[in-house]
Amino acid sequence: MSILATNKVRLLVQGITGNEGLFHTQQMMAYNTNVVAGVSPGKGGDWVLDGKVPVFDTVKNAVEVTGANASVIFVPARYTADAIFEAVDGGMELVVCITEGVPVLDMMRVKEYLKGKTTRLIGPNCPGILTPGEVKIGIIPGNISLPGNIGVISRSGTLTYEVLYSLYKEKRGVSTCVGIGGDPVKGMNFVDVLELFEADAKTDAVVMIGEIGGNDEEMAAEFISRQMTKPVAAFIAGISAPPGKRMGHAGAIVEGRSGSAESKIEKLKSNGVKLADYPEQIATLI
Amino acid sequence: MSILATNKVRLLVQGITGNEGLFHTQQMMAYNTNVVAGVSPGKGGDWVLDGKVPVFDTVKNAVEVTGANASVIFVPARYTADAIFEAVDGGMELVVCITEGVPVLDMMRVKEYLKGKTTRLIGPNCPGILTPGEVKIGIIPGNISLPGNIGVISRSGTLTYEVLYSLYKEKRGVSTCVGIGGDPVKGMNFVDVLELFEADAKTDAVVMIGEIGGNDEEMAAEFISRQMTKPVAAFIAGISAPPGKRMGHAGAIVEGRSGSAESKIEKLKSNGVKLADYPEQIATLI
Amino acid sequence: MKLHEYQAKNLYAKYNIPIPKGRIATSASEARRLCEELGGKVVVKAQVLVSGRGKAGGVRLVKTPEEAEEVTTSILSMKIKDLPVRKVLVDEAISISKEIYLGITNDRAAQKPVLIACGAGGVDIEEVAQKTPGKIAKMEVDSLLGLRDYQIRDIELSIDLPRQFWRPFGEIIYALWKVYTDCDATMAEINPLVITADNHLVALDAKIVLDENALFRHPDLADLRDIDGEDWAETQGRKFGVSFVKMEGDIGCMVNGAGLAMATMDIISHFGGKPANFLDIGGGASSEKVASAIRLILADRNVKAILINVFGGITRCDEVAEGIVRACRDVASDVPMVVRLVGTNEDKARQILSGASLVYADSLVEGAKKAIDMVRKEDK
Amino acid sequence: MKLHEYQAKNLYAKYNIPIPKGRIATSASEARRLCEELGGKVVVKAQVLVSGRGKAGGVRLVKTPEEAEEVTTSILSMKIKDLPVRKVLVDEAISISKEIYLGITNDRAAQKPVLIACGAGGVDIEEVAQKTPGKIAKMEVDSLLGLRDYQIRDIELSIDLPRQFWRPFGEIIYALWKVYTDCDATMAEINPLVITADNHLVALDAKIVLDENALFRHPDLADLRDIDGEDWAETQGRKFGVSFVKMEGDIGCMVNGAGLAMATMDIISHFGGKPANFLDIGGGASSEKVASAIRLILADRNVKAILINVFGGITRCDEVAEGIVRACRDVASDVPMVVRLVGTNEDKARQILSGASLVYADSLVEGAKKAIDMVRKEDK
Repeated sequence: MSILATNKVRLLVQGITGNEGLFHTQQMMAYNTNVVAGVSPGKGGDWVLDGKVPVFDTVKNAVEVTGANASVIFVPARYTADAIFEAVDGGMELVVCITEGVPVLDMMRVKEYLKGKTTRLIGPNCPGILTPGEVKIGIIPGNISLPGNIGVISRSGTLTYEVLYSLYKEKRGVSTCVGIGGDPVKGMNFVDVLELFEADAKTDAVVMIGEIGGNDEEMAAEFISRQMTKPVAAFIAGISAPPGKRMGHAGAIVEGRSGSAESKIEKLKSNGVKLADYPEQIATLI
Repeated sequence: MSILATNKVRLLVQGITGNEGLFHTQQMMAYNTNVVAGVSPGKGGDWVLDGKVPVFDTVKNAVEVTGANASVIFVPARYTADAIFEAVDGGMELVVCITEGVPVLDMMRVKEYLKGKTTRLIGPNCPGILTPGEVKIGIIPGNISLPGNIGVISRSGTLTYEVLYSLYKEKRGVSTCVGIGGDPVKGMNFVDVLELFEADAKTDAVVMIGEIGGNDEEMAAEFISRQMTKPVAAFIAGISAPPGKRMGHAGAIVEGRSGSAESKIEKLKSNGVKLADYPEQIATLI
Repeated sequence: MKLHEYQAKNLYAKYNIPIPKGRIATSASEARRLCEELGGKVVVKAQVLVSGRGKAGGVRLVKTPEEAEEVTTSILSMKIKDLPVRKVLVDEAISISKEIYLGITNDRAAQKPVLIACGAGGVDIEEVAQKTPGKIAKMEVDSLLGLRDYQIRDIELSIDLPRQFWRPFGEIIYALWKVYTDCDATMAEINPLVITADNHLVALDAKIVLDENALFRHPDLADLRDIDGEDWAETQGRKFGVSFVKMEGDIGCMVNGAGLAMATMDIISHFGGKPANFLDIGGGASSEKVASAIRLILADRNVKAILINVFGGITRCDEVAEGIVRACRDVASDVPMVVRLVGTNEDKARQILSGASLVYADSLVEGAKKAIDMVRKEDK
Repeated sequence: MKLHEYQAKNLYAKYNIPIPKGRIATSASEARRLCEELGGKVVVKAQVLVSGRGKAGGVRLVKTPEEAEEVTTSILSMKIKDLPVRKVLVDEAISISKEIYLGITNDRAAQKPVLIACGAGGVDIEEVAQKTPGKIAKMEVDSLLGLRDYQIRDIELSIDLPRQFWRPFGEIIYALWKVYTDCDATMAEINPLVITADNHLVALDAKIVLDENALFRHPDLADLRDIDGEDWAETQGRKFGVSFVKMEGDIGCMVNGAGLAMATMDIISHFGGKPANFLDIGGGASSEKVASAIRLILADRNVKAILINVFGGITRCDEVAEGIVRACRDVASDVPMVVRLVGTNEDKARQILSGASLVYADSLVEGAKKAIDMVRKEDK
């Protein structure tokens, strides 16, 4: 079953009647993902995709009728926080938020609200989850990955595809790929997902794709050295990026020296993680 | 050790420099309660009660210096919610709030904030906790109770003393007495405390003192029938009270028929609780 | 603290909740003039702080200024549940196509604010709630997060509101939520919220109860208190800082603490007596407050005996005793008193009272029985 | 989005944070006049959207109107980190008895807003933070509950602020918190916040960064954007809806997705090349956007080759191909291009590009190597 979702999922699409929502619902269904409902305020009662998916005005209503237990969010950024709150109140076990451009203050409020609740949030600004051959929640292309035993976690979008594709070309299979998104304030982080991979019987090794900024990778390095028995290989993007535009002194004080590609690479290496120089190299490291 | 607190407690008094705060701190110390600090914004650095208790400006500061792990609150009603938030953020395991007249919206916010946190809140508008012969947190007179095996829970103030006194006159000892307060929105309720008494090796029977309004007693009755093995006796005040001034239709819709003394007495009786006709009778029922 | 309908409507109007055109009148001639201004067809509504005015004849539809004058004369001479009517609200009459119930209150069980709506509003709403609870939509709100748009949509769905009204209805719900939180209301209600014949939403009635404990945050709202419109004894009680509710019996009670005060009434009833009032002097009462409370009890001519029951914790028994002595000195009264004082400074109190002609009791049961006996003697 | 110091100060002033008397000047004569108005002793401060202006000589204390004119002439002719100075702020000079640092930003690790204060403010604050981190007080804030009074007291205690300043300092902290949340700032800073010689608190400098993602909520703040004060290419990029950062190399890059764009630059560097820019066209880019992006790359005269790397997911390769064709048609350029397109509609894209004189690559490694080869050939 790999991590986070199975083909038993009863998926709800929030923002299903938008262009992206509709297109990717089709793609997810083509991958045999069990999409049971859509939500689009004011359009409850409609059916989309040749009458295959019923649309509801609210998550609560959709859950009452269809028993949805997971949600993927495609609503515009200004409504995204509300959509996440609604999904949490609706009792979703898993929420995958694809939308990019969500205000950071909204996300900080979301994070406070999630405390003490059982909902797992992936994203926002992420490509979602793909368990090859079984289920796809989000927008990761389904045709560049084979089922297998490598877990993939990434903060990036298209860079994830690049890595999946390079594994695919080497005929290396993936248990689950989780795109956690690159926003500063988000749902699950590297450590949360590494924990799931460590516990997952179908996963034997993990590929981690990070980038500059924040200290998620540094935290992950510590977790790997402390808790992981499975091998981990990583690529960190941004070693040649221009020095970040720091936010005044405050940013420097809070982040200190962490956040640079060098800091992340060094920390990961010293905790036993193999580092790739470029994405395509990663298939050779595990 | 009975429930909620022992003589190992390291107690902090918020609002220690006010009249009530100072008087009752003295009383608690006279009962050998381990008061380690007081908080009074703007008075940090002072010492009160003949230099026995240091005063701090904030809970955080008091905790850093004295290792306080429980707090009792005597601050004016308009600052009470803030004082509770501060106590929770300060990592208190137990907060006993004596102050009466706290706005209900403040308390609803407090309740949301407490979710997922480990702090236990008693009150507001309550007399606090007394474990006879061991520790006193609050304002329950210490001289009307003997150590023993009866747990007492009450929504009322002076009525609690009346019941304690009648047990005292019959030489019946008390394990712990918890005054949970009568406010509509508060910390621990009957069920929470019953659960602790059920699990407490020092408690063999429980006395419960309720009153009209709300449905805490009804919930307690269900809990007692489902989960309690220890005998419970109760007194419910208000059978001759004028019909409550209901808050419009809304109150009636929300509360339905529950809330009256009859409803509570009937519900408790039918779930195996012995009911006293008047407070002094309760000692004869257990 | 309850507000009058017209006060609640003014408050709602500030939050852009649509209300009928209307004004307050304190005389029949004023009502007549308002009726003319409003075009002839109006509703005259008694402004009293109790419910049930409709059934008491305090709300009347009239069609002419003459009729308005006549009806107002009659309403202003009414008493509704003992309260005199001193003002009427004259509102334009509205053609109603549907009545909705909308309210927000504190749900004690959930420990949260709860929004309540029903597609069948009006005076029978409580019956609807009992007989067909499925028709009532309830929505708990997280008071840190506040009311969210999707919760409003869920309510609208639950009461089968036609979609054309979602937007204006949603705005009214949100405004009512703002009133509730901004003003520290414990209850804010619109019943009925009507859809008019020409498809507008209008709040036809309005009811707000404010949290007494939060009035310090709202001096402007505290000023709205209508002392003339309240029960006299309650107002007096509030003035002295005691909690007082008049009842029908003949044994006056003075107790410290609400729970003990109720228990004292209960025990009087249990042994066959009838309490004349609920009176809680609170914690740490001064002798002055005690004296005022006794005077308040004695103002009730039905009172034939007084039972004073004080369990001193914060409250000092000697203060109470001094209050009793003072009251006995000030008021010429031959109503007998039974006094039971336990706790802080109990001995001092006994000393202070040693000269007074009082009956002592050691326990609550004894006190109640003695007071009942006194009344029985009196009655013979 | 960064605001200028004077814009940030105006915003702070609306929240009652005390700022020095001062005004903006765009010419030396204006600065001279302002200096006269302000009483002679002023500070002339370059308004640029980069830090380090002090060390670059962009902040000068002057004592006479003549000196103000002279200094302003010099500052207005400066470039600070490539950005021209177009305005100066002329502020009254303040006698300082103590400098405090105060800031609020988003703490990624805590996923919360964090308030930072230090009793030793000023330009060396980052050094203080590194050498004596104990001097820096940090306080995480729950964004649902908001900043509470006791947190402010904790901060005041932590930086050993004398008690006489607690009240005004607390008001400033709370105001800064309001600015931060009301305006969706990602950073709001006062450094230094000074205690003046006569014991007042004044915000001597002000820095705000706004969340670009939240500007839709703040059209008034969005209008404050100073396009002239920004890097030209970045402004252009934003206009076309792409993310662009100029660098020092000679291989232009166009990629979809920030992570992949960085990885593309990294791989160029890894094999010995030098990227000329970071350019992310985002997801689902149109042919028009692609064409604009290529024109933007070609505007940099250092560029000797272009590497286009697109992994089509939401982005359709055929759209990208059409954009390339369009750009080649519009711009007369002999800069060679390496194209690597994988994913959605990859075959269609190849067809569209079949006529163009491009070099194809199947993998990112191959693409990078080919681009580097082209530059080397060029260099010979």
